[in-house]
Order: sequence, then C-alpha cells, then structure tokens
Amino acid sequence: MTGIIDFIIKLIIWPPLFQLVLLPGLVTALVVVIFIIWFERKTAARVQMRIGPYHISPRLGGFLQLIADLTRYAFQEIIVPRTVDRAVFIGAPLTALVLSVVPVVAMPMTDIPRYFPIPMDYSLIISMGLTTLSPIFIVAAAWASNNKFALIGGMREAFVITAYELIFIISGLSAGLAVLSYNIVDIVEAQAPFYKWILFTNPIAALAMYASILMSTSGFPFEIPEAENEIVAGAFTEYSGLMYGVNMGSAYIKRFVYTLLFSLLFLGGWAPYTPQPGFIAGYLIPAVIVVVKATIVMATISFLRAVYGRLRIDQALDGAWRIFIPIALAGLLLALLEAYMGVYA
Amino acid sequence: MPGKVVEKKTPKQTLLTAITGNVGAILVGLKYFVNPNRFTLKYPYEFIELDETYRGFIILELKKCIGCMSCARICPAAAMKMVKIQVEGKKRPMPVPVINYNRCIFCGYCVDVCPTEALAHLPVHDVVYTNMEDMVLDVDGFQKLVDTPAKDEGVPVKYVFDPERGLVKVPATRG
Amino acid sequence: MSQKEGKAYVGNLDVSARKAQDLLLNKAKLGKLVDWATAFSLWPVHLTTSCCGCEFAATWSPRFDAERYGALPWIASRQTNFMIIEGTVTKKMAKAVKVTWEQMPYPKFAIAMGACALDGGIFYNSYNIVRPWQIIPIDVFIPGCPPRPEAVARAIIELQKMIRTKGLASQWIIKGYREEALKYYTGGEG
Amino acid sequence: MAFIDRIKEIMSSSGIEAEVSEGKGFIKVKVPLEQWEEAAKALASNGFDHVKTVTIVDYKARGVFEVAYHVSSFLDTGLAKYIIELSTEIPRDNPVVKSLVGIWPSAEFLERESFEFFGVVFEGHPDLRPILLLDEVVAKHPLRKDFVVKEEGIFR
Amino acid sequence: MSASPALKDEIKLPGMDLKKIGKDLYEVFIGPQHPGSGHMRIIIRVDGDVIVEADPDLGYVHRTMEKLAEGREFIKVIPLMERMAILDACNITLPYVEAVEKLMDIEPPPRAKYLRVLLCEINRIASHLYGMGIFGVFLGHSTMYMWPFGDREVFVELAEKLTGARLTHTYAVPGGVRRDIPQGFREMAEKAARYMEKKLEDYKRIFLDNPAIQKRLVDVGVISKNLAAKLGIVGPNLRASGIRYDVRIIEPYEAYDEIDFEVPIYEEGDAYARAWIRVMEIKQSLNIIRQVLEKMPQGDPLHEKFWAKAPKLYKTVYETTGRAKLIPLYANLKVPAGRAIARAEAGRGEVIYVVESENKTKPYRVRVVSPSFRNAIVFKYIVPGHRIADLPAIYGSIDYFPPEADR
Repeated sequence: MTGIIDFIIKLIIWPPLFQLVLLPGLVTALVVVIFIIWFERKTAARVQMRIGPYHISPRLGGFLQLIADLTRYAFQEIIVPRTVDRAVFIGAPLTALVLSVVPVVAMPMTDIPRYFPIPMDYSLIISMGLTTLSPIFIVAAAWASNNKFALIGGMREAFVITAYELIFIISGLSAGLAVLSYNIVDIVEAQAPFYKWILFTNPIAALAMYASILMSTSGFPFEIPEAENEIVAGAFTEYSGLMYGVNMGSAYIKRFVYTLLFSLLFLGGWAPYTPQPGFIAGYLIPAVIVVVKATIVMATISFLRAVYGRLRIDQALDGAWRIFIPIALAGLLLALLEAYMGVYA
Repeated sequence: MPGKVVEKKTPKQTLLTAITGNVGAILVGLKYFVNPNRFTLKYPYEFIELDETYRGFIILELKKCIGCMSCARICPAAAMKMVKIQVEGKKRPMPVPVINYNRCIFCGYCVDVCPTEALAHLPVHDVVYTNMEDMVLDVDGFQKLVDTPAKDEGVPVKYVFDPERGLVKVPATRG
Repeated sequence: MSQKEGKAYVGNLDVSARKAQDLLLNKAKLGKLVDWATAFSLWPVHLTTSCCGCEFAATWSPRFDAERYGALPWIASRQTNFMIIEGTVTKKMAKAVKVTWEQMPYPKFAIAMGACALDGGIFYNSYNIVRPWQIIPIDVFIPGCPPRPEAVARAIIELQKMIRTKGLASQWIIKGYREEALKYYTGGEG
Repeated sequence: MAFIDRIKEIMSSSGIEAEVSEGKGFIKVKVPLEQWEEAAKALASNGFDHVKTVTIVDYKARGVFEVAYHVSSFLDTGLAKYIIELSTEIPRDNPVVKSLVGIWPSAEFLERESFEFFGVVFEGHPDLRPILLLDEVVAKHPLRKDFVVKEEGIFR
Repeated sequence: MSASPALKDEIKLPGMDLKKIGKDLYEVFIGPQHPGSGHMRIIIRVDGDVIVEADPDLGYVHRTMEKLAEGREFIKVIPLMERMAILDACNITLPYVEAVEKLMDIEPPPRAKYLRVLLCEINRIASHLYGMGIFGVFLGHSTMYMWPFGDREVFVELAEKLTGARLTHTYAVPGGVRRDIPQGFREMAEKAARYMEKKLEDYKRIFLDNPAIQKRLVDVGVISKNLAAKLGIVGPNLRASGIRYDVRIIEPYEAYDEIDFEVPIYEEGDAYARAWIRVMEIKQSLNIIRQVLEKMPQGDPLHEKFWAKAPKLYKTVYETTGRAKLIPLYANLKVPAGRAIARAEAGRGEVIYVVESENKTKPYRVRVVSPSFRNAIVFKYIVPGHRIADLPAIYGSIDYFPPEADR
C-alpha cells in the first residue's frame, strides 16, 4: 500500500509531469488565469468609474465570479452545428489547449539539474518552438466552424501570428545571444544581480517581445483575430458552452506561458532568490517567483485594455513588419554587441 | 444675437504626437486607476430616493375623482381606462380610471390633466413582475401605494452634483 | 464524414453528454452549484431590439453597473444564456429574436423590458409589432417606458432569486426544457 | 425682391406653369405632372441641392396622392433658410411618378420608403425595393388611408 | 453549404434569399444580432477583406409612427414621436410642437422658449455622449464606452430634475412646456458644466489624442463637401464635412436667436473630424445652458390661451411644485386646417416634420424625416472601399441610431 502511495507521490513530483500539470503547468495556469481575468475586470472597472464583479462574493470583491462563469460554461449545452466539420470542430480547441501549455516542459524553473523537466542545452529554442504550435489549431477550428466570421477570424489569426511570432522569436533569441547560451538556466543565472536583468541591458528586445505578447495572444482590445465588434469572436463564433471555455482558457494560458518565458528571459527568472537543495527551497519557491513575475506582466497587459482601442488588421501587420521587426532586429544587434563586449561573460 | 460658424481643424499626427499621445493616454488611465471616480449605486443595498416630482407609478385618490374621463382621453397608450363603479354619495355608477401597467408609458399626462389632482405620481420605478396579469390593476389596486422593493434591503441615497466628480452619492433619509 | 449522431471519430457525443449530465446532476447533486453559477453568470446577448436599449446600456454604465451581478453583455449568441428584450419587437426583428434565441444554448432565460415588450405600450395597435412573449418564454417583466436602470437590475436580481430557489438551471439541464416557461409560449410567428 | 418672386421667376423662365404660394414654414410650388422633371431640374440648377423629405399625402376623397419633395440647399447659405415644396398630384389608381434620384441622389431612400408605404412607383429609380418593411406588410401599403388601424375606446 | 431538406423550413430574413454576386465576393451580414451594428443590418459584399458593396437593411425598429399618428389626437403624437430617439427626446419632438403651434397660430411665452432650449441642449449633450460611448465600444475602447455613459448620467439626472423622467421627457407641448425649473437648478447645471468641461480634457487624452485611435479614424470614411450635400446628410456629420448648416443659425427657432454660441465646422470630413465635432458641440452646449439660465425671463410656462382660463388649483400646483398642469382641452385639441413644416437641429441633425390638419382633433398626416434616416444613405456610398474593420468605425462615427431612422 505504502508502495503505491510512494509511487504516486514520486510520479506527481516527477519534474516533467509536475511542471506540465501542477506548477507552472495547467493547474497554476488556471489559477493565474482566474485571477487575471478577475483582475482585468476589476482594473477596467476601476478606471471606468465603476465596481465590476461584486455580488457573487462581496467580501472577496467578486473573486468567485470566474468560478461561476466557468461552472456555468461547463454545464451549458454544447451546440455542434450541423454544418461544421465535427471532428476538427471538437478536436482543434482541445489540441490547442494542450499545446498551449506544452512549452512549459522545456522551461526549467530552477537551476538544480535534479528538478529540470527535460535537461537540455537548447531549452530556449525548444520552448519558443513549441509556442508556435497552438495557433495552427485555432485556424483549424475557425476553418471547421464553416462560418464567415470564423473564417475571417482564422485568416486574421494566421496573419497576426506569422508576423508577431517572428518578433517573439527574434527578441527571444537576442536574450540568448547576449548570454551566448540558448539554455534558459544560463540566461537566468547570468541575470542574477538586479541590474543585469536583460530588461535593463536590452530594453529594445524586451519592448519588442512585450508587444508581440500583446498582439499574438489576443488580449482585449488587441484581439484582432476575434474582434467582437467586427467579426463576433472570430474563430470562436460557433463555439458554445465548455468548448468556448476551452478556447478562452487556451488563449489566456498561452499568454501565461508567453509571459513565463518573458519573465525568465528578461526579468531574471527566479533572480533575487538562489535555489537551495530540497524540493521546496530548490523547486517550489523559484517556480512561484517566476509565476508571480509572469502574473505581474500579465496584469500590466490587462491594464492596457482600459487605455487602448483595437487596431485594424492591416495596421497591426504594418506595425509588425515596419516597426517591431526592425526594433526586434535592433535588439538582436544590441545583444550581439553586448555579447561581443562581454557584458554577461 | 444668433450663433456663428467657427472653423476648426483636427490635430495633425506626427512622431511627437504619437509618443505624447501614448504616454498621455496611459497616464490618464493610471490617474483613474490610482484615484478612481467611482459613483456606482450598489443597487439592492442602496437605492436612489427619487424626487417627489419624479414621474413614477401612479396612484388614484378616489375621493377626489369626479369622473371627468380626461385622463383616459389623454392617455397616449390607452393604458388608462374607465370603469363604472358605485361610489358612496352618488346615485348612479361613476366612471373611475383604472390602469394597465403593461401599457403605461409614464408620460404623466393623466396626472397633469386631472383637474382635481386625484391622480398623483409615486417616486417609485423599480418594480418588476413575473406575471403580466398582476400589472392590470383594478380600482382597489390603483389606490394602493406601490413601494420600491429595494426598501427592505437597502438604504436610501441621493445623488448631488459636484464640479469635481460629476455626481456624488450622499445618504438620504426617506420621508 | 458521416453526419449521423456524431459517429465520426469522437464517439457519440450527445449520448455521453446526457449520461454525464445525469450522473453529475442527479446522482452527485451538483444542481445547487449549477444554479448558483448560472444565477451569477447571466450573460445577456447583444441584441438590441429597440429604444429601451438606451436604458439597457445605462444599466451597464458606471452609475448602475450591472456587471456587479455577474452579468456581462456578450457578443455572440452561442456563448450567452440570457436575453433582454429591450422594448418593441417589430415583425422584422421578431425573426432575428427567434433565431438568436434558438442559437443560445440552454439553460437560458429572458426578460421583457419596457411597456412595448409587454403589451405594445404606446404602439399597442401598430401593424408591425409582435408581443415578445408570443415568440419566446419570458421570465420577468419590467413595466416602464423605458424602465429605470434600477428596474432592470431588480429584474436581474429577481431572476437570480428564481433560479436559485426554483432550481431553474439544473431543471432545464436535466429535462432539456422548462415547463413553467412554456406558460406564455403560444407559438406565435417567426 | 421677395424670395417667393424669385421662385416664380425661376419657374416661369423654365416655362413651367407652377402655382407658387407661401405656406407655413415653406414655399409651395405646385406643378403639373407632365412638367415634374423639368421643374425639379430648374430648382436643382438654381442651387437647391438636396431633398429633405419625400412626402406623400393620400387624399382619398379626391382620389389623388399628393407627392411633395421638400428641397433646400446646403452649399448656398442664402437659400438654406427656405424650404421649397415641389409638389404634384397623381391619381390613386395609377400611382406612377418620375423618380428624381437622378437629380437629387439624396432622395434615394426617401423614395424607396414612399414606394413601400403607398405603392407609388417611382419611374427610373435605380433600386426600387422595400427598405423598412417585410414583404407581407408592404403588400398592405400601410400609410394609405384605406388601411385603418384600430383605436381603443376609453372604457375597459 | 448545401441546402439539406431539413434546413428548408428555417426562418428566412430579408436579404437571405439567394442573390447573384460576383465570383470572388462573398456576403457578410452585419447585424441585427451583431455587436458591430445596432438594431439594423448592413449586408456587405467582400473581396478578401475589402468591402465592395454595402446595402443597408433598415426597418428592424420600424414602429409605424406615421400611421399611428393619424389615429391619435394631436397631444398624443408627442410621446409617440418621442420614442424614435428617447435619448434626444426634446429635440426630436420640438418641430412637431412648433408645427402644431404654427397651425394654431400661437407662440409660446418667452420663458417656455428658454426652457425648451435648456432641455434641448441637455439632450444634445446626452445624445452626443451616447454617440461617443457607442463609438468607443465599436473601436474596442471599453473605457470610452464607460466614461461617456457615466457622464451622460450627469445630464440625464439634470433632465430628470427638470422634467421628472430620465429619458422620455414629453416636455414641450403646444403652447409651452410642462414644468418649470426646480429650485437650485442653476447651481446644479453650473456644477455639471464645470465637471464636463474638465472631463472632456480626459476624453481627448485617452481617446482623441490616442495614436491607436487616430490611426483607426484619420482618413477613414471621408465624405467630401460636395458628396455630403449630394447625399443630403445632416447634423454633425454634415458640419464635419465643411458645410455651414445648422438649423439653429440658419433659421433660429425658440430662443436661439438671443443666445451667443458657436457652431464648429471641420473641413476634413473623416471619422476623426466627426469625433472631434461632437466634443466641440458639447462644449458649446454647456455654454448655451449657462446663457439660458442667465437670461431666462420670468413669465408663464404655457400660452395664455391655455393658462389664463385654468382653474385656481392649477396655479397653486404650479407655484408649489413647478408642474404646469394641462387643462382638459388638451385631450381634444382642435387644430385649424392647413399644412405646416418645422425643423430643428436635433443631436444627430436636422429633423423635419410636415403636419397636415383638416380642422379635426387628429392630424390628417404627420410626416417626419429623422436625421438618422437621412444619414443611412452614407453606408451605401461611403463604406465600399474600406476594410471590414472600418465598418464599425464608420458606423460609430456617423452616430446612427436605428429607432430614429426607422420611426
């Protein structure tokens, strides 16, 4: 009996699984997403002279709102219209959800090799590569919906993702270039002193990456692919009930994963803290620090919804190709210069 | 002296305005984030005490009614109808107004046209029903005081004007 | 791919969904949770039928802020569960109302707002209007022309109470329809 | 020169037999149906550049529809304060009138509206479809006087 | 999408019948259940992302006001017509009242004129703020939805204090107005005006000067001066195209000839100019409200024909509560035969009424052309050539209000 419990515990804290499912994987992502959506609604409400979700739990300021929304979605009828491609319609959002969380298996949350999910030297490239997978399935979902608005949304998603993933990757690589390593552990360790965060040494790349997170993860009002007043939720027009919840969830989880990477690359990861031996001191605490940093970045993104309006698709693409790609390339150059001068040597 | 035409121009966009515009927008957002100008009415816990002049639900004072039918004739929505009932002190049945809130548009014509002020507005306007038949009142129902359901749950407040914050909520005492 | 009852690659979705519902709601007694969640997550669909939409918008504006009740006006009908008929429904709009209502997944609820949506209001003898209770089941009626935002908020609170005390949402999920809402449903046009 | 005389002059110089008179808030120019288009052209060439309303009044007793275009000017501020009612009468049983969309494009939707409410056919309109109503309601031509809506009495 | 037998019986909306369109085009229905349109539909045909044809499909809120007016007494037509733009209630019914007054050959007392102007300007501000709020949400700017709607409440509250109703004031009646200003109204209005002036600066910074918004609006939906005159559009949209037309200065009605105000004109004619002009007009309206309250003369609220004969009770009620009660004659007001036309500058533009009476208690014909109906033609001519994403921007900038257009 104890053998089984031991086995289960071992399985749970087996780094790849632990990271994918618990921290900073699916479960943490859900908690953060629930917090962030609540925060987003409350922030917007605060700027907009009102209160926001409240009555569901007056003492917590309406924090349970998202739980209610999720539960309601979970038990609502799931409508699968007759005109859709059924298999893709159902399969694509689920695949997108799984793939959106997959990149975390390549992100080490500590510098103790025992707790690496997958020990490797190219974790930056692998994790960034994995982030590019899920958008394909959103386009597939849009196509399967057989709806004009969804089709337009899918096309926009494809355009935006192509443009901004490029920026994301260029600026991510420039972080690695400065340190002359594509191993996230090396990048984080190089940023150990506060003033050496790449955010400060290479703000250009950080800005480009921030912008690409903003645009490619479709946060309101930068959700050009699902612009509500233009194309009615775009790719997700036909989705209802839990399926829509999955779609919404995967969009936010994707943003969470992106911001995790952002905080690892630019905000020094677990920086002020040095992991100590032991599961809690060596793994949990640094991981929580990274998650908290990512949450803060997400919160700033949420704040921007109160200030900005939506861009037009051609303007967004124009901004990508004409402004942000040059900025990202400039960041790459700067990183090259830093590497040459040996800032992180 | 009448008004005059003034020509104006929209501002030009330059790189400078692009930068200052972004910064300004974010700063205004932050200003409201730090110092929010919330004036939300927490509705069931608070409710607005409406003015006496507010055109809300209507009440009939049967004693004053002289059965002139002006109210029913002026009602634009045909919500107010006359019924003939036997009233104390009159020999023949007298026409008396009754109201159908399914139709009433709260224009207040009936109250304004009533030569004896037998009809009056109540400062109440947040009553809802789950059954449409409950909204068709007879003479007895028309004389009953409709009261706001929020009274049991919340406290009355009033909004006053303020040059800094627009409207400001202040507590009010009912009565 | 065959269009028959979900025989494709994912198993019979409808049957398994129904089974799961039975298991969760009847046996695991999740009904109360569902009612609670639905009551605080009434998302009205963006369908402005008429001029009461002004007060509908004012209800969600900062002064009255109906988002406090968990109600968030939402864009696409597929993701909502709540409809506010805002005033007059013309014959042309009635068809859109009906289509939208059918696009919404159950459990779903409706409120009729304003005199026009009740008995025609000032347009009681117009040749181009439809009483909305003839085409969809209505839960709460709000008199007024237009009703004050507080009245709309009151209707939402009333509906929340109804959902939680009568278990409307869980009943709807178990049965697939609602008996008490059929009271007003007379077929109608559209 | 009073403005009304100027209108009379415009009409007579184009050879149109128009009855020009002053109304409450407008100047009425009544022309025979045959000279309908010429009258419109005469007004348009004198600076009246848009149509404010297309009003049709059903005189059932006389068996005619009165078609009235209220025109005025935006670009010429001097004319802007006057409203000219260009009107003609058409028989109720054959309600056909020349469309003036070619002269005043702003009449497009107004003519479509009049078409569906009265069944008046505007000859030469590029896109004469109902605009506000469903087809089954259009068939009744609801604004004609023989379509009656019921009013309720004051007793319940 | 092949038409399977089961789909045959489904509901068909106008425009859903098969139509031949170009080979590479496809049709997208914007509305009526669409967050980017109000209660109307614009059928657009799209080539890729670019609109090549737009066909506005109105009438979703057509409530047959013109027909119903023929069956109702003159006084009952006011609340009926008011329903076409309840957020602009005084402006939209004023020309009707004026037309009836012209037919009856009476003129309201000077105080009533000023009171009408007062409510008209309060309504204009509320209406412009409503338009700006809708504009904001169409551009995905949620704060720009919430702020104007919140600040609109200030003016709705002001109107409520004056008339006793939030939106449907039914204020002007033939011969005068129904209420006098309550006590302390002037201070309230002054505070509201000071607040609004300050707030407009914040609007500018978060919305009008925001580069993301400028990008969306500048050179979008351009209506040139000549095109504007040709299409016969009205209101702020017309003045944003550089045409000097405002009924308040062309044909000053009520007390507008005694008030000093400016009418802003923009030459650009694009959506950005249309956004600016609303802000500028709100400023001017605040100015007018101040002047009206300053210059308001003393006097009766109703014409002496209705007021001199009124019983004593009526005057006590007026003195204590400010309510000008209506004498029962109003229920059966007989209006001399004739035709009258009156126009006014409502929030969205010129509204014009043609009232024909034949010496009965009911009008023979009431013809109303509302500003939104005259603006609706813009969608057909301006939208083609823009992208789908521009449609909400143009729609919002036109400030189109379907119930007003459909009547």
